Parts: sequence; C-alpha cells; structure tokens
Amino acid sequence: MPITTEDTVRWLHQLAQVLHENRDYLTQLDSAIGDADHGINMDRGFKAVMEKLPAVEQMDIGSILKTVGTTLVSTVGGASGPLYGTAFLRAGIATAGKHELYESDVVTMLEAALEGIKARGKARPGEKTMVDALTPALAAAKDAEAQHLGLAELLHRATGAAENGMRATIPMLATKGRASYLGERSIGHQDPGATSSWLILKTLFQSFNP
Amino acid sequence: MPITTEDTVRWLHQLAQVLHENRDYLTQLDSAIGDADHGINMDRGFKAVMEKLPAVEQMDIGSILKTVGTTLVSTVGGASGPLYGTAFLRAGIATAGKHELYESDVVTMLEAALEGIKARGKARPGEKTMVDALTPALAAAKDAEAQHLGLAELLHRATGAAENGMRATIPMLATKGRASYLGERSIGHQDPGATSSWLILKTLFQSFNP
Amino acid sequence: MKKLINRVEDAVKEELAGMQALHPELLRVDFENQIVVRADAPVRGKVGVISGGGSGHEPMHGGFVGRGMLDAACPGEVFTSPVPDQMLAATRAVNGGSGVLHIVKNYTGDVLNFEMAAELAGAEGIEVESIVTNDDVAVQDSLYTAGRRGVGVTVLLEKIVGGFAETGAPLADVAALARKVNDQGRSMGMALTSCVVPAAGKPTFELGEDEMEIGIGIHGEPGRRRVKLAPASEITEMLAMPIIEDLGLKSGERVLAFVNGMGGTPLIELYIVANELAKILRGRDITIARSLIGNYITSLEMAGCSITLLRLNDELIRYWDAPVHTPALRWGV
Amino acid sequence: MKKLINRVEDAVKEELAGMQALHPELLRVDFENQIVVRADAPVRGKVGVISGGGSGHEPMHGGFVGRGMLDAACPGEVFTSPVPDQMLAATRAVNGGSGVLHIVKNYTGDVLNFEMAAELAGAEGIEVESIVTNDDVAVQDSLYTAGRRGVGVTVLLEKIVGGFAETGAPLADVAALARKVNDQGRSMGMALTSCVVPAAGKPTFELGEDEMEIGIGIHGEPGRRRVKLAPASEITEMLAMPIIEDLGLKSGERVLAFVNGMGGTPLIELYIVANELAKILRGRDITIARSLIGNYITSLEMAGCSITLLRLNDELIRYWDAPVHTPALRWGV
Ligand SMILES: Nc1ncnc2c1ncn2[C@@H]1O[C@H](COP(=O)(O)OP(=O)(O)O)[C@@H](O)[C@H]1O
Ligand SMILES: Nc1ncnc2c1ncn2[C@@H]1O[C@H](COP(=O)(O)OP(=O)(O)O)[C@@H](O)[C@H]1O
Ligand SMILES: [Mg+2]
Ligand SMILES: [Mg+2]
Ligand SMILES: [Mg+2]
Ligand SMILES: [Mg+2]
Repeated sequence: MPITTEDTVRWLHQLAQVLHENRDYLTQLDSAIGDADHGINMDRGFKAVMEKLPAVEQMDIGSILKTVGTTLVSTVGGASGPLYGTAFLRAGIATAGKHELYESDVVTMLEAALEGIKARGKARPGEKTMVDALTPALAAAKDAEAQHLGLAELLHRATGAAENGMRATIPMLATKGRASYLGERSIGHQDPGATSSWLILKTLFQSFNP
Repeated sequence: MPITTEDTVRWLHQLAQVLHENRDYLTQLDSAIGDADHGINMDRGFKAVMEKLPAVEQMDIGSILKTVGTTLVSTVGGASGPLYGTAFLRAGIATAGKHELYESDVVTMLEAALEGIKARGKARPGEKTMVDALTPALAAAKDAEAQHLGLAELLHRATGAAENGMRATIPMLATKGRASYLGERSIGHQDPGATSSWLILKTLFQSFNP
Repeated sequence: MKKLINRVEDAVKEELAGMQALHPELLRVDFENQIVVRADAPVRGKVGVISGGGSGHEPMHGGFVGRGMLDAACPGEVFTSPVPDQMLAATRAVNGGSGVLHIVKNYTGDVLNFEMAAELAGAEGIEVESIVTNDDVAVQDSLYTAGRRGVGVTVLLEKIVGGFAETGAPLADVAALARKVNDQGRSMGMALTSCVVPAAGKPTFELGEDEMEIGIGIHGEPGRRRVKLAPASEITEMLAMPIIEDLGLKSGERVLAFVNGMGGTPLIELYIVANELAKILRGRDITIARSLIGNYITSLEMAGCSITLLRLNDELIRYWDAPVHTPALRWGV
Repeated sequence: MKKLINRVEDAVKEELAGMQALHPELLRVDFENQIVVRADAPVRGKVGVISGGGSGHEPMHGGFVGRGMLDAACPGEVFTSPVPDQMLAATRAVNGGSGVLHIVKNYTGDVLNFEMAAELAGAEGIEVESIVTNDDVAVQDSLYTAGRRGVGVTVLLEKIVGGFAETGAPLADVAALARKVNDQGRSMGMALTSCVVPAAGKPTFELGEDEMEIGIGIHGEPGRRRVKLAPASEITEMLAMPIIEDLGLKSGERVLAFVNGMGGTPLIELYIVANELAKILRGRDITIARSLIGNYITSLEMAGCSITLLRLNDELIRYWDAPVHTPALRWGV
C-alpha cells in the first residue's frame, strides 16, 4: 500500500519532533566542524512547518511538500535552509496533484530532491555534505524498486543506505560548506547535514510503517 | 649607637628586596579590596630608588631620604606614590644635614613622615589605611624614647606597634582610598598600605640591628 | 552562559529595537521583515547597497547602515545567514530605481540565500548585482571548494562602495568598484578564546590556557590550526605575512591597515598588535596611508583579532574619506 | 593569562607606539614623559584640556586626544594613576598661554598625583584649574569618605568641555562648564566577569557562573554587592533607577544616554541593554536626545556594562554636537 496524505502529515509531525529531540546533537556535530547552529536551524524551520501544516494537510502531497519547502527557505537560513528548502520544493513539484505515492513516485521524489540540492549547492558525493547521505539512499531506493521489494522495504533500505552514507562522511575531508575551512581538521567528524538527512528518511520510514 | 648613613643605605637596599619578595602578597591584599597593584607599585618604586641611590649614598641621611621621596613620587603613581613620596620627602627634610640619627631624631623623622601622609591623604586613624600602622608606631617610638630604652628597642617596639596596627585594619570599614568603594565588603581584609608600612619599619629595625 | 540578554530567542529582535531607540535619525527597523533600513531610503537615483549575514558580528552589518555606507542590512539569527525573504524585502525597500547591489560574504549559507533573493528580485524586475567578498587568506582558494571566506574586507568595501554609490554612479560601476576593492584586500584572524552561541549555551570549542587558534573565521568556528600561545609580535607576523605575500605588496605601496578585534579583546591589545604590524610594514617600506582599529567584524565575545590590509590607490582613498554617518562609522558629517 | 602582548612591562609603551603609528595626523607620543599630545599642541589662545589615569580603560584617555576634545592624556601603568611628572609635562606641552584644565577622575591616586602636578605647574606660573569627576551613584557620597568615583561622565565631559575650549573661552568659563557637566551626570556599572591585570597575571576577583557584581568601578575591583545573574531587563533596572533618582530626572527632560561596555561585552548585548534603558526612560517621558554606545571607558577585558545619563540643555547639546576628531570619537570633520 502507498504513502498517503495522512502518512505524509504524520511523517512531518514526527520529523518536527525528531529534529527537536536531536537539536543539541546536530548542533554538537556542527560545533566540531561548523558554527554550532545546524540543530537550532532545523528545529526552528520545522517548528515553522508545524504552524503552516494545518492549512494544507487536506491538500495533495505535492502541495504539502511545496509548503514545507517554502517554509524552510523562509525560516531556516544558513546553508541548510536553501538546500532542504529546494529539496522539498522539488519533491513537491515531482509529486504535484498526488494523494498516494507508490514505489516509483517515491524514487522520483527522492531523485528530484537530491537533484535540487546538487543544483543549489554544487556539491558532489565525497565532499562531506548531506549529498553523501542522500546519494546512496536514492541508489538503494532505485534498486529496491527494480526488485519490487515493496515500499516498506524500499524505505527501510534507503534509510540504511543513508545511515551508512552518513557514517562514511566521518573520514572525509570537507570541500564544501563551512567545514571546508577546517581543511585537514574536518577529518574524523560526522557531517551534521548528512545526519539530519538520515533522520529525515528514518522518520519517513518509521511514520509510514509505525 | 645611632643610625648611620650606612645603616640607611643598607635599609633601603634590604627594603627594595623585601618589597620585591612581597610584591605578590601586597598585590593579593590589594586584589581583595582594591585594584591589585599595590605590590607592583611599591616594587616599581623601589627598583627606581635602587637606581638613584648610588648617586647620593655618600651624602647626608636627609638628602638620601629626599631622593627616595622624589623618586617614589615620580615612579609609583596610585595613592601610595604621593603618600609614601611625601612621607620620605618630609622625613628627609626632618633629617637634613644629619649623618647620624639618635632616638629623638628618629621620632622626629617618623612624626614628619606621618604628618606628611596625613596632610596629603587627609586620612585619620581608623579609616583602614597606612595611617593605622604608622600612628601606633610613632606613639610606641615616642614612649620608648621617653623611657630611654635605646634605638634598637625603639625600632623594635615601633615595628611591633605597626604590626598590631596593620592587623587592626582587618575589622575596619574603609572610608578612604579605593577600599572605601566596597563599603561593608571592605571589612575582614587587611589593608595593603598598612602592610607595606609595617614592612618598611620592620626592615629598618632589622637592617639597623641585623 | 553569562550574557546581558533576556530570552535567547529574543536577542536579535531586542538588539534591533535598541538600535532603533538610539539611532532614529539614521535608520528604521522593519521588525516584520527583520531588516535595518536607512532612514531616508529609498534614495532616488542612487544605487541601493545592502548586505546581510548572521548576527553576532556587530557592528557589522546593521551598524553600517546610514548615509555613505549601507542602505539596508539583513541580520539573521546568531551566526546563521538571513533568509531570502529578508533580502528581498531589503532590496525592495532601498531600490531607488537604479538597482541594488548585494554585498555577500562568501559562506555557502549567505551565498545561497542571497542567490535565491536575487532571483526573486529579478523576477520582480529589480536590477540586482552581487559582489561576493572572499578575502580570508587562511583558507586555500580553489574552484572545487567553497573558497575563501569573506571577512574584514567586507567592512572596508561597504564603506568605500557606499561612498561611491552616493555620487549617483550606475549599478555596473558600483559593482565594478566593489570587485576592485575585494581584489585588493586580504585578511587573516586568530582567537585566544572561543565564544558562546546564545542558543547553544556553551563554547563552540575548547581551548587550553596556553593555546590559540590561527586562521579562524567569524562564526566562532575553530581555525586552520591550533598552536601554543605566542607573543603579540609573533602572532602579528603569523597574520600579516600571508596577507602581504598573497597581495604581493611591494615597497613604496600604500595600504589601509585594519586591526580588528573579535569582540572580547581590549583596545590596548589591538594597539600593541597595530604597533607590531606597523613595524613589519615599515620594514618593507609600505605606507599605512589610512587605518581602522577596533571591533568592527566580530564573533560575539571571542577574544582575538584579525588583520586586513587593503592596497590603496587615489580612487579608493577618495571614497574611504568620503562622508559617512552610521552608528559605527562616522566622519565628514 | 591570555593576552595579545609581548613583555608585560612594555604593554603601555607599545600601545602608545601603536597609537602613534596609526594616528600621526591626530597626535604625537612623548615617550620620555609617557604622554599623548595633540599633534598641533599647544594651540595659541586656547585653554589646554588634559586628563589622565591608569591604563586599561582604553580608549579613555589617549583615544580622546585631538581636535575638539583633549589636548593631552597621561596614561599610567594599568589601573595605576600616572605620576605628577607626566601631568606636569602634559600641562607644559598644551599650555597655549590661556592656562590648562586638569580633568581628574575621583580616585585618591589620581587626585593626589594631579594635585602635586598642579602645585608644580603653578610654581612655574602656569594657570591650572582642576575638575574632579564623581558621578558613580554606586558609591555613597560623603564628606568623610573618598567620595564617589569618577566614571562614565568623564568621557562626556571631555567631549563637551573640549568642544567649548575650541571657542577660545577663558579658563574660568571652561572649568565652570566642566563642573556643570559633572553635576548633571550620573553613572552605575556592573560586571559579569573580572579582568586580569597583566602584571598580576590572574583575575582580580572570582565570580561564579551564576553571579554578577553590581556597582563596580573601572579598575576590575569588585562592586558594592554580588548578586545572582539576572535578565538584561532587571540588570538595566538596577543600574538606571539609582541614576534617575539621584539626578531627579523629571518627565519632559532630555538626556544623553550612554551605554558603555566594560571591554569584553559584545555590542549585541549593549544594544539589548540600550533597549531596556529606552523603555524605562520612555515610561517616564524622558527623551533620549543624544546617545553614545560602545566601549569607551573600560576595565581591560571585563565583561559587563555601565549606564550614564547626562541631563541635557541647549548649551551642552551644542558642544556635544561640535566637531570632534580623535581616534575614538569623530564627527563633523
Ligand atoms: N554546498 C553544499 N551542498 C550540500 N550540502 C551542503 C553544502 N554546504 C553545506 N552543506 C550542508 O549544510 C550543513 C550545515 O548546515 P547549517 O549548519 O544549518 O548551515 P551553516 O553551515 O550555514 O551554518 C553541512 O553539514 C552540510 O551537510
Ligand atoms: N587618603 C589616604 N590616606 C592614607 N593612605 C591611603 C589613602 N588612600 C589610600 N591609602 C593607602 O594606599 C593604599 C593603596 O595603594 P595603591 O594600591 O598603591 O594605590 P591605588 O589605591 O591608587 O591603587 C591603601 O591600602 C591605603 O593604605
Ligand atoms: Mg552551521
Ligand atoms: Mg591599588
Ligand atoms: Mg550558520
Ligand atoms: Mg591603582
């Protein structure tokens, strides 16, 4: 069975919750190689999303995700604001008019989101950014779809791949974003944005399949 | 036997030494109720005295003490500079032309010094200042002289009285100098200037009678 | 955390209210859009000059709003770049019909948000040019990285370009001068302590009693390397030499020397650094033709300093000397 | 101790060398006498205005030397008042034939040393008047004590009186205006942290993470009382109310509001305090006609602030607005 509008709304509610709980953790990660605000930024952004959500939760999934995107752009700031904002906007456009998302829709949505992030941020895999969590996640989703493993398994594998991608950022030398200013010193730390990307997917999986 | 020019010079050498050794102690006392510089000020002043001394150490005691006074005025700054400077200037005037100081000369010298400090600083006994160490010291010197106890005993008693006077500043509420800004909080701390006054007399006694 | 604040989440808004209360003749605060706008904006026929960035760098940028410098500033949350909505609102508020220059410090966040704002303004038919400052020699520049950070030169650029914009010069020329200034300036900074982001509540990094960070940015982030504490003479050398080399300063040239405090370092120490810098420049027969010293681009209460050198020519000197009237910089008026 | 210095004993001299290097057009440093003198001193027919005090309060006083403010400053060692020799040399250097005003902050050390200097100058036939500032309401005033400390008002007084002296007014009038300014101003300060006197090497006092000192002076000394940390609104109340009461400010009056940083507090916090102060004054229908905000009379790197209110009339406003050109204050030129 597909992801419904209700699933989407539940996901966003739980995500706001999860990001609030991980506020200090994400900020802590950002202290090591950034400016100690990633958790604060994401929490602020999704608090705002919670305020906007009631007005659109009866609409199609595309409209909901577009609202999330514009809200993040308008409230998060920093690098993650435009990046996640663009990601949700593109995801919304990719799912415009839909009230149910099947495997192929989810793949299209993830692909659109990742493309949006890359278009904005010009980061490629291996630069120690959120791209390093989302790229393997998309790949895993794609071949789960090819193998017709079902939506739950698709989301489960995408989440797992994102987690591995997140861990893989630890030994990376950052060449994009604030962490790049640390040069060699960025090595040995997990990227905050890759971590929030993993949380977003993990929560999607859990809210779809509680 | 009297205090000679040699005694005077030895006294000043030892005093420079003693004040250097007590630099941090006096500064510590000044941290509690002042601005943490009394030891630094006194040490700077007597280092300068050591440089000026060779030029005058063949002269009479009055000239030597006047040189000490002008040097302190020119190098110490703060409250203690003009106060001790004036004290040594007046002591020098009181001993002008003398190469030997007997009991009565010492009393006259101490009295002139204390009068100088009071004239400059307008402090009366009980205000938690150097005056509280020097006033009893002068009194003790006076009656040691009246009893003809000899110079050594005179200096010994003056030093003891200064020490008691110094300790007596602990429970006092400061009404003069920086410590007065603390109001009630000045109570319970020993006055740095009273302490340096005691050191000055103690060293005079020791250098005269090693 | 010891700060003179009320609720953490109100800090920036209350700061802006304080600016409005003390400088009504210079600026007005649009609280809804969280922007600081020059009192008489938009100035007809003048290119609007705006900048923005995270808060915590005061007086930059809000303290530079006024005649002869910025027409508007967009303060984000502490160390977080503002959002496109603020920049768009500021762009509208200062557009006097001759277009608007966006002065952007090179940080991914600032660049991306200003980019989106410029797209939106463009869509509204407002002509926008952007200059991205990237003067920090602590960071290796390269096509494949985020590139150098924008730091001290941003302050000098806002003054010089703001002064030029007052002459009514067209947007293309204003943007061209901005690029010139950015090309001619380099900076490097160091920290003796970290700082506490109010919302984080604890120091961004820990530093030993005998350690310092060389090559820091302005967001409390650690620097390129951590080294043992050294005398001011050596520290100044560590900051000044890479700047002089990267700029290729030659004997006989004139510079503007900018000794900047990071927020928690007293002026007595900045002048000691200035003295060391002057010795280094004198030794190379480089003249300090203009100077600026004090806390102008800061990291909250961080202790430390940065040095910026800007190669001067008569044109830059003319607009540096031009009248300016802002809360933080004022002369000639 | 983490400071941007070389040898502790050279700090003040090197600071002065830095000032000379950056501000040759404004001032010259006489290193032998350790004084900072206005570049064009003595100004014929103008009353010379000098001040002095311990170092560690920068920009006060050296940063206020220049046209429209001080003719000379005498910096002592850190937190130690200068010696009569310096004050005498400064008095001679700025005497343009119309006499010299000594601006003295009320601290025993400053008062006694300036007293001796005035005696010596008088003996040389130089006419000297002295004004002793004593605006700190944290200290009870009384005939039998050292009396109130001189703090924030000193900065405002040096500007206003310096501006008036430029008109060529006679010494008696200059001194009279100085007394007026001192009478119309009051201050109070607080500290979130202590500071480290370089020669002492450790903090003058220890303060808990949740404590602050209310009623401090400017020498790192503890204040009148130690209390629990409080929001900026309450702190501002604690500082402003005693000032307003002591000055007897009434509805409809105009003031100059001076929010001063102690050295280690960032501007964002000072503006938050300014906002609270503005609310308090607005509530009493007292107008902020002029303002000054920033680090002007400091205690090295101490974190904290002080508030000064000066009751204004047209005369004081005229000379506050008069042109001034010094390293730390500049406008109208
Ligand atoms: N160019 C980029 N492309 C993709 N992701 C990026 C880029 N730059 C930064 N990021 C991501 O943004 C995260 C930091 O976000 P955040 O701390 O909120 O913004 P800022 O760095 O402006 O403070 C990094 O951990 C990284 O994953
Ligand atoms: N009016 C005064 N009369 C006599 N002694 C005083 C007076 N004021 C201060 N003192 C003495 O000076 C001492 C402080 O000297 P010091 O710390 O060198 O100067 P400052 O207080 O200017 O820093 C005090 O401990 C006190 O004994
Ligand atoms: Mg960040
Ligand atoms: Mg002292
Ligand atoms: Mg940020
Ligand atoms: Mg002192």
